[in-house]
Amino acid sequence: MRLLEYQAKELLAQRGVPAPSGQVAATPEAAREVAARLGRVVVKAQVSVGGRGKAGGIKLAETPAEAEAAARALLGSTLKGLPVRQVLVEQALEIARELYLSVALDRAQRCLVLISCAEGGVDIEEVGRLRPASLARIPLDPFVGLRGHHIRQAAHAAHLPAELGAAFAGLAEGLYRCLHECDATLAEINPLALTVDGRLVAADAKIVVDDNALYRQPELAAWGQEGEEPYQALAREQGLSYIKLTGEIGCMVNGAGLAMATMDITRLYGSAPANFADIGGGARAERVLAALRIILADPQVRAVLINIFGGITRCDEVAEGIVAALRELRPRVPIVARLVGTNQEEGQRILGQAQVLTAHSLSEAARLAVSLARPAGGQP
Amino acid sequence: MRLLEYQAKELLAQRGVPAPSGQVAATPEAAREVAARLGRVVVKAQVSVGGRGKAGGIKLAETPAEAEAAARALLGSTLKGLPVRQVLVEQALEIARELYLSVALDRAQRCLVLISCAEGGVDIEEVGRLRPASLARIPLDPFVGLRGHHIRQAAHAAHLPAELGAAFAGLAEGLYRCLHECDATLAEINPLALTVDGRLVAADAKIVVDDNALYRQPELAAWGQEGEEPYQALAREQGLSYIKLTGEIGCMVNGAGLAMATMDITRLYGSAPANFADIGGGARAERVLAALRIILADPQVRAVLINIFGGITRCDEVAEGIVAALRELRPRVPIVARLVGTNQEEGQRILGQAQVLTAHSLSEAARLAVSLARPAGGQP
Amino acid sequence: MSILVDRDTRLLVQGITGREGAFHTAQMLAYGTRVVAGCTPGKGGQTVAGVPVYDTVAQAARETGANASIIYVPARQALDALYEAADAGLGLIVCITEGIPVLDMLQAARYVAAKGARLLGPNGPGLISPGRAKVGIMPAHIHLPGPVGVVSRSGTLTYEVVWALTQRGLGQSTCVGIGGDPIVGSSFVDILALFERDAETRAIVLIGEIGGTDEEQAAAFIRSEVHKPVVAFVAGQSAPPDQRMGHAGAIISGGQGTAQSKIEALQQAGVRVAAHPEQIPELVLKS
Amino acid sequence: MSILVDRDTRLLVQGITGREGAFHTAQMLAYGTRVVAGCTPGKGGQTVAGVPVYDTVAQAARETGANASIIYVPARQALDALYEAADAGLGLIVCITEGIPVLDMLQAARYVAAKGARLLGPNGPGLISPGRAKVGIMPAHIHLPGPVGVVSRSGTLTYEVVWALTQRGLGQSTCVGIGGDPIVGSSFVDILALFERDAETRAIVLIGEIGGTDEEQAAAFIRSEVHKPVVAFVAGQSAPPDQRMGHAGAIISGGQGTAQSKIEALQQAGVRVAAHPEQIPELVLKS
Repeated sequence: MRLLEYQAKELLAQRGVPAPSGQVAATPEAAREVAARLGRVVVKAQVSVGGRGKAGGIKLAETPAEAEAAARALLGSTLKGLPVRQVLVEQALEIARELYLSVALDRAQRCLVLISCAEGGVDIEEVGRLRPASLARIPLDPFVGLRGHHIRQAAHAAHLPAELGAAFAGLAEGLYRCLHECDATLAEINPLALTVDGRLVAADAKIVVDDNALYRQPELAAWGQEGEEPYQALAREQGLSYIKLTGEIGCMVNGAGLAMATMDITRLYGSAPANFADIGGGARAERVLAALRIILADPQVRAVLINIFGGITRCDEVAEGIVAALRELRPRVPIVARLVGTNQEEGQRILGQAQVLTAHSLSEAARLAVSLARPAGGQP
Repeated sequence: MRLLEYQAKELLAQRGVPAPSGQVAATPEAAREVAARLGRVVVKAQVSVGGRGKAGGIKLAETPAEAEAAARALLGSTLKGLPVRQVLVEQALEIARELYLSVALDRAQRCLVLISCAEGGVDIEEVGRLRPASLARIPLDPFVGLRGHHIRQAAHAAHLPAELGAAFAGLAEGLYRCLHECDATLAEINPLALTVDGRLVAADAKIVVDDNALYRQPELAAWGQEGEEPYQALAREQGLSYIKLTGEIGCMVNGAGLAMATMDITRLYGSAPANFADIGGGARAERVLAALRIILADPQVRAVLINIFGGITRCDEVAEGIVAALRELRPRVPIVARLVGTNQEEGQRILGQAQVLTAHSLSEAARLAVSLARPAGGQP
Repeated sequence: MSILVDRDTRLLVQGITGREGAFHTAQMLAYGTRVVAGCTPGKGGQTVAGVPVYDTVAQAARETGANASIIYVPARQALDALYEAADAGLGLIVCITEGIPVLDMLQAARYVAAKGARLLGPNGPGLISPGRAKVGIMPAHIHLPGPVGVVSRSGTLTYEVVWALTQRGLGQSTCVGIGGDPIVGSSFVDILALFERDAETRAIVLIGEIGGTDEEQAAAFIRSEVHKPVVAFVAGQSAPPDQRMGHAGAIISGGQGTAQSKIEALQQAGVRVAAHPEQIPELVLKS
Repeated sequence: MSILVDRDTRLLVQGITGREGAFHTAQMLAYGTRVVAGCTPGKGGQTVAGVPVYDTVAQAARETGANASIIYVPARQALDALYEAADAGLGLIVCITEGIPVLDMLQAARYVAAKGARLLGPNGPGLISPGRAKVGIMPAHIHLPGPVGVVSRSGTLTYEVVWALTQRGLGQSTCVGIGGDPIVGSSFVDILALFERDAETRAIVLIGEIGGTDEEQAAAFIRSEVHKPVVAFVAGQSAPPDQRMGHAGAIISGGQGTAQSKIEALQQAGVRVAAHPEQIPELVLKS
């Protein structure tokens, strides 16, 4: 779960990492009031996605009136597909230099790494690919954690002026502590601004929280649910893993890997998945019904492809759920189901009676669903 | 540094380890008042040494008058060579069974171990030698620390009734936390009383604090200085390592190992050391003077043996200190010095002028000191 | 031969009295796995499907000679279960549990490795050496003894592939799930090395997915160290970036971990990459 | 040959700008040791006795090819210095610092070992291979190249013994101080194993003291693994129980760690135990 910029900055500030003076605003008027207090400001759309600047989501405002206008333009708009519900109004910084600092998970090395770079405000992955020598990736032992010498190495790589050593150390420690205390897998300050008056300030911040740890981070979990769409809330409550995509084949599968493979095969046959949906292991009829309710609510869906490999999951249970969904939701699009494994005969019998289209193999099912999604005789 | 029982119990109680109701008292009257509140009590001499019970340092008192009498007998007395300045007056427990539980440093395994035993109130080292299978020694990883499964293993070894599992776990966690937070190398509850009404209570407790960590344990360091003799305070202030022993040869040496070897050789020649004294590396004249002041203040000293192997320590500096001591302290006993290493000629010259006896080898010096300590022509 | 488990495996089940633990204990016993002990704190002295339950893994291992463990405990207790298994000196630890926080797993994986134990998972289906031992949650009947080693990051997708192999008469030496989390105990490379050394395994099927660089490392390893034919499939070609596809580890982030990158790396290492799972048996037969 | 250090040792000094660090750097250089770098945070760019100073050990090691470190930093900074040296991949770490808390050392010793580095100390004088390299604080002139390996828990007592050996013409291959703390990086056994393998070392002198069981473990190891003659001395026969004799590790506790127990164990392993330090050369000559 990626936090919004203002949330990340709030968590960092609580741990001694300075951010520019600022406040979040949900209306143009509120943005104006904040700007009246702060002077020259930047107005930043609060959406959890990168590249906001290039997409027009960050605006400089010299006066409160300009800030209000900027907020009015952003609020209610859509940025990279995401609705802008809040803006962060922040005092504009006088920046001398931009650096980069983060603590991130390194899956291959199985540890956290402290990453620092003398170039900030850039795509650090790109810097890593193009100029790997220009950034320091310092592995941190999971038991020993962040120590003074790691911070000194990071400062060296960032070409930090010696007199800022103590400020930088406090900031790195706050960043690391924030990652740990928030169960994050990434805590990033980019750019880390070195201002003309010699301060280090987090100009932008990004925190990605480990979904698996949300059970012990109730406050962050609540933040995550604030902007949730109704279908997302339903999926969460039912323990479904659902992600909306842009294609036309609604997919319902048990298991994440199989769900991806099922999505992929719709592309192989010339279409595209409308969603990722994993109903998990041992799903009962109720969860199947909820999944289909969410999938069918997407107006872009033109056919549904169900792929179940029964192990703990029982095919007859899934079939019952599908039949219940047909009865309750009366879908306007065709449904193709392929059920294999535990109780597959019983499942197929139930579906046959309900006149659901069935197939024996995944490719057969996918081909059928894709062909049904097309208007008769034409391309989609 | 070994804490007093009441100090150990106080630290443990702060971390949820229950001790009997009680209070420390410095006068018989105070002991009587505590007993009046608690009923049947035990009165326990507070000296940091084991085997107090057998030495008569623990007395049962049925009435406040008895408690006062017990305290009067103990306070001001000497137990195993240590003065009794305080007694702990505690409600007497009705004990069903006694167990043993500790967290201790295991030097050979380089880790802490959780030790538990179904026999309590015993010498656990002896149990370990005689019946090693009857106790559990559970190694704890320095980074992972104490976990639930360690505690369950300990409970199993102690034959703990299942219904006390949660209480035992809380107690073990408190004990472990106490060791860590107090920088102790031993935190022991012996006996751990299982009372007839089904509670677990620390009947006695022992905490040994790591002297090297006292710099970050200011409260514990202050406790340690409370009962200090003046010579101990002087040694501490001067950075000297001094321990009073019972023999007659005062020893002053640089380096702990060499100091022990010097002590040992006095025994080899038929006498015994009056003290251990290590003046450390690079000692200046002032520290030498302080060391001799402490050594010569001991009335049992009949000769002083100085053994210096100069490396960082300069023999001429030590010689200056000896000469200053002679001038200031006017010792009534002979001093034999053996100085080797850095600036040894200059040191020997200085001592020669001051008419201090010198020797070239350790054995020669020791033999001379021992012979001088004896009354002319007789045995000591 | 097979890798990691066989008829000599003496299995201990952590969390044996739970719903999942009890169910799969019965299933594993039915398959012929030697389940010798179970552990659930506070339930020592009970039995589950005839298997004795102990309060601690140490005691269970001491009294039954268990040499491997499978963990079914909930995510909140999984870290301690991993430490307990490692402390008891078990050589193989299979962690089925899904949902363990990453920061916990960083420590557990480090600790288990330092103790010299091999960890599979977490968040995997376990492993099976068909006809010999099943240490996991996969449906047994889809497997067939034979020469193909299978290693995968996912569960049901593996069943799909195994079932396709079995239907074409291609049996399996061992099928190993390494788990779908970002931090797992064993990597593709670890398991490939075992298959390469295993005389019975004559071909290897690798089932990857988006996220991380494990497939890319596998490709580099295959190029230099694996002489047996390898067929692969990588799921997630149609997955968008920065979205977690069910598995905690299945996420393209910072442009890293795309299916395309993995497929290219594998192909450059001489691996035949299937376009869809059902194509795998054909590629195995061709190789 | 010699053990641990020789003319190829490229030494880095942690805490080089401190009083002790600077003094001993000059001494070690004068002896011929190749001191290639120093490290003191915030003092990067300076030089001490011509040796370049760096802010971090990692940078120093990278730029100078240092392969060993000696630590002179105060006790409060020693834990971090140990971690830093281990993280930089140095193979030998010699910690002179006295007064490091035991709970810190438990973690540091574990970490350094896991990184595959060898740690000597803390709270020791370091080591010297006479005529080749001195990595420590011992007075150089008392040493003589030769066939006797010396290993000891103390400082000045070792000088006493070495001086006695040198005066009798018995030179030393390497003299190693393992340190006087309860938790040290290398044990007697570790160093005995190196001396046993070292062709140049023909006899071994072991200098023990009260506290712990390191001498007892050494005795067991000598009995089964050491074929060279060993002469020993154990200090502290007149020490009382439960009192720390200067060294944090020199304490008889719970009846364990007495000189008598150690002497008996060594004698039973065939070791000649000297009655006092000056007797050692005679026993070495006899053996």
